[in-house]
Amino acid sequence: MKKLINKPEDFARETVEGIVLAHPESLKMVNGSFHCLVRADEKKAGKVAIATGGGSGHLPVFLGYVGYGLADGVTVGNVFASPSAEAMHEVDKAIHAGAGVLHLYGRYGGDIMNFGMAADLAEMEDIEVTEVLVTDDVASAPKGKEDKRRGVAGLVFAYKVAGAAAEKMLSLAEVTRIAQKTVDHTRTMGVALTPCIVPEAGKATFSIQEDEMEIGMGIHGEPGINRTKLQSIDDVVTEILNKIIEDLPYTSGDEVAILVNGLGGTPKEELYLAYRKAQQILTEKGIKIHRKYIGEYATSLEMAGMSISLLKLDNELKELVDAPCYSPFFEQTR
Amino acid sequence: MKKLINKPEDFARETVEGIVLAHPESLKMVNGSFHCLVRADEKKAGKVAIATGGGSGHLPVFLGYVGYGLADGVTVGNVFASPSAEAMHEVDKAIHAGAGVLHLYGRYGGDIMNFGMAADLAEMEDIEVTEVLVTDDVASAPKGKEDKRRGVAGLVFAYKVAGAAAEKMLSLAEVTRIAQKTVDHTRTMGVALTPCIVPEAGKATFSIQEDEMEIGMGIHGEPGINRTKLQSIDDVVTEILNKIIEDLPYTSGDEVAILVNGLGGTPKEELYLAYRKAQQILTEKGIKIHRKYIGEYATSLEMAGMSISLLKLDNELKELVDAPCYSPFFEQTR
Amino acid sequence: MEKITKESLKDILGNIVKVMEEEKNYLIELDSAMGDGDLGLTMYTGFSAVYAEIDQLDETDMGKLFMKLGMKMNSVVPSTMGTLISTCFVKAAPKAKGKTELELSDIVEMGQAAVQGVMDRGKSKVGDKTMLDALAPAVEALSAAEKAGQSLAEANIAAYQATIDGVEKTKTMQSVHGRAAYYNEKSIGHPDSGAVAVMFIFKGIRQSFA
Amino acid sequence: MEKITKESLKDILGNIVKVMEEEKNYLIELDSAMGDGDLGLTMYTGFSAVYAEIDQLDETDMGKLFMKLGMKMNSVVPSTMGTLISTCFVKAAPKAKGKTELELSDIVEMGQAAVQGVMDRGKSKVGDKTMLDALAPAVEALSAAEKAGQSLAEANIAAYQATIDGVEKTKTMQSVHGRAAYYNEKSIGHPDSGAVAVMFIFKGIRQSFA
Ligand SMILES: Nc1ncnc2c1ncn2[C@@H]1O[C@H](COP(=O)(O)OP(=O)(O)O)[C@@H](O)[C@H]1O
Ligand SMILES: Nc1ncnc2c1ncn2[C@@H]1O[C@H](COP(=O)(O)OP(=O)(O)O)[C@@H](O)[C@H]1O
Ligand SMILES: [Mg+2]
Ligand SMILES: [Mg+2]
Ligand SMILES: [Mg+2]
Ligand SMILES: [Mg+2]
Repeated sequence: MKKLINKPEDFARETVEGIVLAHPESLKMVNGSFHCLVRADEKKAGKVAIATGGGSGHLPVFLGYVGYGLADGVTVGNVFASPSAEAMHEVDKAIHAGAGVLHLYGRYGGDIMNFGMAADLAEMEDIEVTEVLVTDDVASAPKGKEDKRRGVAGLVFAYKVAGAAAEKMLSLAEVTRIAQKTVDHTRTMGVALTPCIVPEAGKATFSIQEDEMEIGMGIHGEPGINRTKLQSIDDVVTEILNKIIEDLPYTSGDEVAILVNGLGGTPKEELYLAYRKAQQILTEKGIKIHRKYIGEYATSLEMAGMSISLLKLDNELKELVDAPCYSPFFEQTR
Repeated sequence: MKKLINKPEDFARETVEGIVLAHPESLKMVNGSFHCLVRADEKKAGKVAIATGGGSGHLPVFLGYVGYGLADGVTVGNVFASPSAEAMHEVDKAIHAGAGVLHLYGRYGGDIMNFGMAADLAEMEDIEVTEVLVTDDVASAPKGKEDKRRGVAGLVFAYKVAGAAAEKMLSLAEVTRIAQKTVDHTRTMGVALTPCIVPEAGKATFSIQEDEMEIGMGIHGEPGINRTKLQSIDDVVTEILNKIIEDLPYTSGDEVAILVNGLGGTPKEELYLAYRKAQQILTEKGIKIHRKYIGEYATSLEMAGMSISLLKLDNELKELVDAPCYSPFFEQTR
Repeated sequence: MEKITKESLKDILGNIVKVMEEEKNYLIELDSAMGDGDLGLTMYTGFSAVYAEIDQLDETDMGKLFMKLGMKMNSVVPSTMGTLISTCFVKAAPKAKGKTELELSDIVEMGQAAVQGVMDRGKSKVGDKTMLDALAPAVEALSAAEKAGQSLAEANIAAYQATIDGVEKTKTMQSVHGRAAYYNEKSIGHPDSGAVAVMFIFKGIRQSFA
Repeated sequence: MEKITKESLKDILGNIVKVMEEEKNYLIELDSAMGDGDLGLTMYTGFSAVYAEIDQLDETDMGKLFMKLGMKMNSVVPSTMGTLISTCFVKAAPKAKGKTELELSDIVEMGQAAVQGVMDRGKSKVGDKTMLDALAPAVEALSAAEKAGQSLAEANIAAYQATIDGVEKTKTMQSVHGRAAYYNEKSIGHPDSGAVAVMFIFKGIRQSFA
């Protein structure tokens, strides 16, 4: 296990400590617990609060999306493991500003259980909670079972749009509707070339040959839809982008935001090779790129690979996706 | 060679194509050559132009630092290989706005030769050219031979500061002085855990055991100063930061900018572990962190490892390092 | 013992910890095949924490005790199974409220509330190849034993046997929840690891009555 | 041949290309030990490009020809050696300006300008374990041959021999420039790969006079 870490069992905590030391003007812990982080600025009374959370090991997901025009609080678990309902509840209480809390997170078993329990706890304290699960990974369940899909990089669109909606002081019902609409308009598919190593496990999340790749592999190493010989990036992008496009479907005349996301170990150069081909394909199909994100937005430690996400925009979503936002990990100014 | 690419010989060109397709409002080619990129916005008459360049494979270095408050043009070589003097000359001509050109780049053999030749070519066209070589890598030559050192992540400070100085409409002599002062105040040291693979070479730049790391390894795999068993991040940071601090030296009462830089394959989590320890050490030594950069700022494809750079600030440098800047790869707003 | 007190609850938890310690590696192995391999650790860690916690609590009201132990379990091991076991404690708690001793009839009620809690929380049902396929038959066995006027010891022997049978049945099922569901048909043939964990819980309980 | 024309220059370049093709792998190996291993490819590619370019140029003025070929070399292979060889062409060019044929005396002057150009560009001198340690003695040999009234062919035989001796001497030196300098004392024992490349250039030239 080739990692620059201290004790594996301290990895998640020390990472968060480093982040809070680096960005005290943006993020603070609740009750000194590294599991519970919220925006460091004053909360705005009457603004819908957005809570997210999940396992560590996916930076900037999840805590990197806490900030202005994004989420308000995050619960941080150990690597690839859900945080507890109790910790989620602490975050909910800390960010609640009288207008309710939206639980916005990726659809994974442990997280669903815990956010569910946290919602029960919130109810006892008369905090209104709604929930939107991000389910963008086309590879994780067939069409018709969209609600059984996992949440991957499409989370970023959900944070961006819902966060902007909340910043506009829309109601909980409205922010929830818009978040769900964003999820409904988002599709992602990825490819993995190498596994990653969870520090405490000390071994690779899956094994794969030196000349193989897996289309649709999950960000924790969940099985994908197709393991093949390594292909050219043009072929990979063609395959995954077509799967994405057919699934929603995205059609000629649509405007989209695109996210070309690196999983951690893949150089930025390769992400731009992917963007190059994606733009060619979308242009050919008459789909217009309104906004693009290219970089590491949702990772799996040092896993090599990348994903492409599309968000179909209408006027409402366009305005929200274009709104400014700021966190130490994700700033949008233009 | 596990990479998401097309033909290895097309790698550098296609990467730049992807970047220019993605960011046409920021970057454009000169004469349609992917080797020559300049700011896409109108040039400001009388502003000193800053030209940089070097091999591909280090994104965001070099082309990612072309933008407002940064460099004005860049010449892009093949992976880890200098671009040609002729291409540099094309960039110089394109960015020259009547106030001369500063060649600002990392000290590597091929680049020195070519920027030298480009300076000769510029002289023939009555374009005044000065040169500042970034030489921040403490591991690459002993104290006393600072001018023989390689340029690594410290490039980023040089771009940031010199770019801000040029944007203030200072003279070529002033911008050059300030760039050199920035270099003189910057020290970097890194550690590598894994090699990277140059696409056209198809094999690792060096070999290293699964349980080893190399302190001071160069970004192209140049030998470092110490190959040891893998150590904890706290120990690694202690070792490299002390070497940096002693070299300048940085002393109690100093204010610094710090850059914790990932080499490509290292997860952001580990960079924050490094920052955590670095901040502890600096605080103990009475060195104040005025500004911090944590992320991938100068990489070597998929190489795992990281570096720490310090820039000692005085009032002049502080103002310039704090100035806003914008490129698609590097934005500073606060 | 015909009633469960705080003391005997502690004894039961201690036995569960022992079983989980013995079976840790087996559970890890099982969960690795179709999941992330944490189950052995989470069950051992979670029950150890709960076992340690019970001494820290002055509480004698069994309802409040169950509630607190459940929250403890979740905060220590918030994995799927950790949270579901925690849910069992939390949902069972109201049925024990105000009591310092629990009879078989209380336990049956608590078990039924736990099963319902898991079904609600997991949006799952018997036959989905989950821990429910061990838990639900075990609670039914307890209920049948109560109706038949059996002792607590006899009831727990029957419950443990029911989990063994339940685990066996999961081998023929296809996973539709959790990570194992990603494997679709490939999950058939393997027992569900959550069901196996439930079987070990009942093995621990049963040992307290041996 | 006692004079070098555009025709014979093309012939010489063709021979250099041939030698570089033969020695490509050897140069790669040499440069890999203390450098990045590109030298075999850059020398072969660079001279091939220059060889192809000469046919594209209407130019008959040898000075302008050398200038253009030098810029071509640099634009195709802007590595250290590519740029230094390019520098040789570019710096030698003014000495050939206005001429369509070059005599040994012209070639000596061009060689001296090239050596000076490399020293200026590389901030290096003889003894630093670089290509200069082959190039400078070769130019001296040409100069000595000229003074001794020898033929162009004899001069080039002497120059080639001087590069062989020069390469030999680099084995005892320590690198202070380029990537090899990172290896400090470890560079002693190996010949300098740039010097070896220069030797192959003179081998190619020499073959044109065989
Ligand atoms: N929706 C659900 N309802 C009931 N039980 C479930 C559900 N999802 C998963 N489980 C149970 O949880 C077990 C896995 O637990 P665990 O290893 O903690 O999951 P994870 O590590 O994925 O969080 C499964 O074997 C199954 O018995
Ligand atoms: N400053 C210098 N002056 C003269 N020759 C140099 C200098 N630096 C390097 N060289 C020559 O260049 C050779 C390496 O060339 P090359 O492989 O093209 O370098 P790189 O691949 O590092 O750009 C060395 O063997 C040496 O002969
Ligand atoms: Mg598991
Ligand atoms: Mg788990
Ligand atoms: Mg070389
Ligand atoms: Mg080279």
